[in-house]
Amino acid sequence: MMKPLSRDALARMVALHLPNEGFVNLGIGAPTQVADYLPSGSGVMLHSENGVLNVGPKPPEGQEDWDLINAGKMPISLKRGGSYFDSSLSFAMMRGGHLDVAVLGAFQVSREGDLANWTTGDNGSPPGIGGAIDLAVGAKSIWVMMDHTTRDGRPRIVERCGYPLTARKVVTRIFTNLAILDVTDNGLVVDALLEDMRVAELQALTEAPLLALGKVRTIKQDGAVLA
Amino acid sequence: MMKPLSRDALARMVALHLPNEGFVNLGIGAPTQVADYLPSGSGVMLHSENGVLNVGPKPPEGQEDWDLINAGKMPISLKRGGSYFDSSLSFAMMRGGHLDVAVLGAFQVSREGDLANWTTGDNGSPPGIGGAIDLAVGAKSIWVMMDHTTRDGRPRIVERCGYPLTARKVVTRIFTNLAILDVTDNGLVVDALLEDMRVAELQALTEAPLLALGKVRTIKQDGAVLA
Amino acid sequence: MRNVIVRDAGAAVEGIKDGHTVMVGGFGGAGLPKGVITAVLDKGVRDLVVISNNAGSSDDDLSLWFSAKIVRKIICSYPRSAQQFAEQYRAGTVELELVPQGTLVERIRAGGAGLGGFLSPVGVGTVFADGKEKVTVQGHEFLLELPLHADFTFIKGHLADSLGNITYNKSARNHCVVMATAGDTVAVEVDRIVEVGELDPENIVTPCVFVDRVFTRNL
Amino acid sequence: MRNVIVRDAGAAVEGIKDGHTVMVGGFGGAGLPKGVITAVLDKGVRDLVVISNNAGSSDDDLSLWFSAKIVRKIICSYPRSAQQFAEQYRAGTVELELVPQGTLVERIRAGGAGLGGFLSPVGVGTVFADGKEKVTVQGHEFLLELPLHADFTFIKGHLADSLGNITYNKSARNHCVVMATAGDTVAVEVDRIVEVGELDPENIVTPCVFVDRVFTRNL
Repeated sequence: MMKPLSRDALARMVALHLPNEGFVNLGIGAPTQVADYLPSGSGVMLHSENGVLNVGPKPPEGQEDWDLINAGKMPISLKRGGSYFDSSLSFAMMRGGHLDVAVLGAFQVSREGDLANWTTGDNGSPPGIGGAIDLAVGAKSIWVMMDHTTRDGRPRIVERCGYPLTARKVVTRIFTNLAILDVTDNGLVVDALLEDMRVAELQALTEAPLLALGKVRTIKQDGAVLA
Repeated sequence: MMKPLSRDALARMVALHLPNEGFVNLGIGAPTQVADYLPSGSGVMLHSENGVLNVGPKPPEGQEDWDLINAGKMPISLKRGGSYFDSSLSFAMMRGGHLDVAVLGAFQVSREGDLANWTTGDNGSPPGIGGAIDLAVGAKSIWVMMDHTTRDGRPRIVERCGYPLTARKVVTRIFTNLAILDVTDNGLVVDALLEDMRVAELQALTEAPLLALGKVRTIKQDGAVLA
Repeated sequence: MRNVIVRDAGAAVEGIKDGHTVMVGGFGGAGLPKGVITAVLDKGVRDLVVISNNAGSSDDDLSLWFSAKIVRKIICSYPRSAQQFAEQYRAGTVELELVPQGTLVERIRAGGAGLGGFLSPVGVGTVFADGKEKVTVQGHEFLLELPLHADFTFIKGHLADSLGNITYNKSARNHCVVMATAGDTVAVEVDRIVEVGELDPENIVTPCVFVDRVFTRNL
Repeated sequence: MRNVIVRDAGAAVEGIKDGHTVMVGGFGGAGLPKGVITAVLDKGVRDLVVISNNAGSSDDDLSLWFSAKIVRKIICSYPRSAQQFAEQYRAGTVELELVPQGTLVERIRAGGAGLGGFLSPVGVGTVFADGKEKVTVQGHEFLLELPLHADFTFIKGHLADSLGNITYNKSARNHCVVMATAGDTVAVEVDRIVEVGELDPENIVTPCVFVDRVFTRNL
């Protein structure tokens, strides 16, 4: 069997699925990397919760402006046609359903699309919620991007989330290093699977039951997906 | 007895009482005229509900810009240091208590400071409320400016308003063509009275009881007030 | 690249249907997208619910919609000096929902910002409290006001680029800025269209994410 | 004419008292008024309630206030990478009210705009719903969120005039713009002070009515 997708390949796979000319928010952490793989000419406009629309790439070293950062507090640039605004307008965009897709990391996703991505409830460390919860409630489509299992091999796609919820029934699509799943009223449908992997193998790594209704597309090692 | 103050003299009297460097909204109708009598150097900044701060005088004929109007939809100008903003921020200023004084017209004011200034309930004509009610609730001080009685001599300063209310217990000061009254917890206190007029004469034109506790100041025909 | 520029006002109102809710920007004539007034008439739609500050007072504004009897209901704050509306109102052929101006704007903002409503101190103890839920918070009484949203929003901007970024002219911002956030389809009439990149990112008032169509008027 | 310029950060925080509620702008370092951090420390106040997006993560931000143990409670959305805060938090010497970021901003806006609260869909069905009133409107469940207000607001702007009109730099607007509306005393640290009239009235983000004090940092 092929190796699971690398972080880069997973980011590329997500990037290739974003709708042309869509307004997209990339969550902090791994989703931020999706920006590096947007096809030129896709026209995707990236939103940053701290008040930036049409986010551009990281500036060259030495040219960082620490008044121009993303939600992960890293320096960014602004593309032509971009704009700045305050947080109240930024969250109105998010909560008000004005963004097409939010790509979020997650600890767990349930069969019904419940999302747990803000805390594992570990004691001691102060928890942080930030803006992920506003996105999860407001964006038209919520995509999760994560490893299919935990480091020690336990499923992250579960019947019911064990970790504290971010939002109920919001995730519409799950991109993992093994597969792409659609969250439907009937359950989790396998849209694409790593080349050479079988649905039964994926099921063994997934707590929630999977459906393979139609043709399952093939994920190549570089994150490209073949029909 | 002296004649009641003219419209101009009443506007002047109000203008002379506005706090230096205060942020002030002048309601549509007669209050708008107060702007013409602000002492130079008063530093008063006028707010217009449709999104203008630091309103200047009417522009010369032929130089009107119909994108720059006041709440009465008449052309204005902008003073140096003025700004434009949208209605949501404008009403946040009003309702949020950021304006020092709103000067409003009224049909009736009650002893407790209830304000009736949006409709006489006449049948047939569609009613209009506009932004007066937001000001009445939000500005730090609500001043009413009106004739002391109706055209046919009935009191406008009453025990209880007969007309539909704009807001309860909000008016702090009443400027009329005969007197200045303060709305206090003890009742209506006569602060100033037209020269040669007696409190008893004013009371005869006023339904709510008047108090003349301290020294009553003297209103001159031109709207100046002497201690 | 995204390009939201459409040919004319007719294209800007394409898709409007009988019974739609329509927001129209403007305070008096400032911010009023006059080009769409006749374009909507030309579509032959009726039974519209209109959300706007005023109800028209001249021969190139909402008065035309009342004359043509295509409005079933108007939600507005100040329908004075509105002769055509007043005639329909007296005849009982149009419904009026009178809303204090600040509450009107805030309800539109709530609609655009995904809020379920808000608590306002405005209208407590008046006829504007009739039929509304009262909520007491920390000893103060408020009215629960509900969001407004529209099928179409028509507003007037000053400059636009082809992405749909908008600036406004002076006091013409008024209700347009929040209305731009609260329509399923948002069409903006502007004075001039500029190249992408010409608008200073600091000075764009309505970011393009809110805007679906932009047009200039054929004068 | 109104002139809100004060000498330095010390003058900008004058009047702050034990137990005060203080809003501090910024998302990370952008929009953070660094000059007031030490100025507040110098006043020797304690038991502050702080409202800010973060809880400090370097040696020139809110971390200093936690090190000095002058904060009783923080209301924020993302107190991660905040070592000094985390130590106090683990020791139980500081209280945390964790608020989703959009809800935090909206609560501040409500405080500045004179609203009694708002209904938010954010947090329904999660621990963020605990202890909050649930309100169902048209079949949807919302949480009633209450306004936030402060005794002092400290934010960072870019340019200011002596009247108190403010612009911001790029993404440094963040929470500063709403915080400017919600403090009894609003003090703004800016990069530069310009003449009245130099700021384009179309591009002023915070009109002077909200601003009480302006200062530039002695660098």
